[in-house]
Amino acid sequence: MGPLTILSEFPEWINLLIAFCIGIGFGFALEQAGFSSSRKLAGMFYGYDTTVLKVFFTAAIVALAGSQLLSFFGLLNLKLVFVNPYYMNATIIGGIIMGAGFIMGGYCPGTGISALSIGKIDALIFLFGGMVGAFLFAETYPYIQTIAMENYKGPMRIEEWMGISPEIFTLILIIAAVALFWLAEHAEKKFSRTEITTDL
Amino acid sequence: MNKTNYMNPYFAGVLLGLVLLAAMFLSGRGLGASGGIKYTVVALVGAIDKQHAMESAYYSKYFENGESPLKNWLALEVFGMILGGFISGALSHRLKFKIEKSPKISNNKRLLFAFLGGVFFVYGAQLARGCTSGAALSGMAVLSVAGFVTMIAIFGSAYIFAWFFKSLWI
Amino acid sequence: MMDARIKYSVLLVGIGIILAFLPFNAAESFRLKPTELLSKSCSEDIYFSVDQVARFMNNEDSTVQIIDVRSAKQFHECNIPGSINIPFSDLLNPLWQPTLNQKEVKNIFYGNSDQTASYAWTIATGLGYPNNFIMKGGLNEWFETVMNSQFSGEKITPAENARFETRLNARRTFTQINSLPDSLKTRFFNAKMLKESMLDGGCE
Amino acid sequence: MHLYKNLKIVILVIVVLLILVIIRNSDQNIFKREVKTAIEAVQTNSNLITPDQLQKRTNPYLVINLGSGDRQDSIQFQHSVQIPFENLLDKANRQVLNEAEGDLILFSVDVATASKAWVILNQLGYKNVMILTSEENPDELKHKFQPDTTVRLEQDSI
Repeated sequence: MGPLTILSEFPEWINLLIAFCIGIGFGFALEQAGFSSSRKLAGMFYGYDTTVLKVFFTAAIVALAGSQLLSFFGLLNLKLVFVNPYYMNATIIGGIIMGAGFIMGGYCPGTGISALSIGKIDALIFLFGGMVGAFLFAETYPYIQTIAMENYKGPMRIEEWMGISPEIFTLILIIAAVALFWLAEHAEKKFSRTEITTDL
Repeated sequence: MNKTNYMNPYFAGVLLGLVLLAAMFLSGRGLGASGGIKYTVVALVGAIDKQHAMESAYYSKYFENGESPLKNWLALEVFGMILGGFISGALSHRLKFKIEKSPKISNNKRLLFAFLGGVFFVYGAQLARGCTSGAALSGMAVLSVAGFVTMIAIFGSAYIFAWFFKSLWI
Repeated sequence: MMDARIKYSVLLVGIGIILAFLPFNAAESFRLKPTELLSKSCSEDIYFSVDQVARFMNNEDSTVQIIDVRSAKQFHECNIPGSINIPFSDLLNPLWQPTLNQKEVKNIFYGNSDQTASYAWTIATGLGYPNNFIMKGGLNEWFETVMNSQFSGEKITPAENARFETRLNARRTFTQINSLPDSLKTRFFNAKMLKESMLDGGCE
Repeated sequence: MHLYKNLKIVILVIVVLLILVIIRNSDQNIFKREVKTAIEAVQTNSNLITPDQLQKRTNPYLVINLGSGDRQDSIQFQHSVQIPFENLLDKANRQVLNEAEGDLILFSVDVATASKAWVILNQLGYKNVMILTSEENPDELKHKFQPDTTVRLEQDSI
């Protein structure tokens, strides 16, 4: 019955060991997907490579559906799984800033780490910039604290917000994702840039 | 160079989803990456100027329990990521030092924008309390509204900014 | 490439349809098996006497939290000082889950009699929350034993003496706190704020 | 051709999952009802019934005496059966509950036992379970708190 480390009295180091192993899997999956290449990632926004969309949605749906099935079989208590708190203003503003950073740097933090691990120098600089960003945030925190805390909605879940059952919402999400996959593969043909994609 | 192809994206997605599911099942939480960067910074600031770290409204909470900020789930996960990426790169013969960029721009330009991108991305991630992995991906997997809003905001804004930075990539 | 897309699409949609038609919602149901819950319910160890609760209150014992499951109106009239008001109808409110679902302190439920407290106990235990208890007899018993009891008899043993002293102290605190004007009372109760979630996660 | 071979595996996975779901659903020893149904059902005390009301009842019912054998209760009812609380979910007793006609009326000397049994049975999906109680509203405060109007709390103790 999960989550294991919350329900059992494991010592802290086991939890950290699990974190390390999860990290290995995470890094491996990202690299294998091709997320270690900034030009592949940027392809998402110019249409010539839509790997990001495919991997991202498949992964979210597998984890979502998997956790609901584990809960149904009594193996996982979903009430004990962390749900991200929703600070409306901070989430939207932060997301917009992140989008700008994404297209400038070509990475997000996770893919940047994955690219660093195979020796990409631009990823190293990106992560260095990331550290500067985190430092700047900490130093400017007193000035933006109000924005960061505004419109707090708690760990709100989508089914409470929309008033439908989580399983039905999952099905809707899956259908939307399947439609997006179809669209993405058409876009790849339409905006094809063979001079870039053969290079990757 | 004998380079192996990338994995089928859907299969890679299933793999990534299973890793995320394992994190939820084992530790009751999602994945994260920007948090690891933050803890590195917190640890660095703590090592350089402990006084400043203890007084700051932001840093002090990470030093409350007296342990190193790097002895943390997210920090350990990020160390694992580097190893995992390295293993994958080695298996697929992709290990190589290089600057990846469009041939039309100079190395310096690429590195400058990589730096700026990093600054923006992690600053935004701190504000939104998570990045593409911590907030968008893990958030969607637990159906949190924050996850969906983050995902839409990141990708929506990236599509708009993509028009301005077209020359960087194409 | 297209083959792969169709294959994974069929897989995901198939799983999605099964999910959408799952016969019951396990996440909103009891976690314990019926037989487990029944055997816990039969145990006498789930009860604290009013004297024990009076002692917890006097010592401001931080290993327990006393939970009043009556309505907010009744709670305002009088309550055990230091208790938290979680009306029974509000028991499933997500904001209370960090308070109720934790391993650190014992939850002691009380109502006017044993009835609502027993409902609340069974629901909290069934949901898999650890460390739930009931104050046996509820506030009615509290009034009879702690508030109104008089020592009658010739000699008092040391044990009885200690018990009566506990009751006397509890009675005094109970009367004092509940006699406060409403504004002060509210301030006192609001000191017990909602707790932050105990779960870690995200990039925080 | 290749596609159909792949689809076979996918369909196999889905069928296995479906079978597992059906097996899980047929398990009698799990709770399947949403908890909020229990909370809603007791809001108005409509799950309580007094002996008077019971006597006037015309539709069928079965009184379940939750007391254990050695503690014989003085009250006797028509249509009653004794099931000690700890044996409530034994196979034979589940059979009795399943086959009972009409309402199930729970009775115990202490109100706590019947209340706990009520929640368990409600969550197992039994409809029309009621608690027999001699009082209209057993969960009532029978004492009135007498405030001490002379109380002045010192400022520093708040």
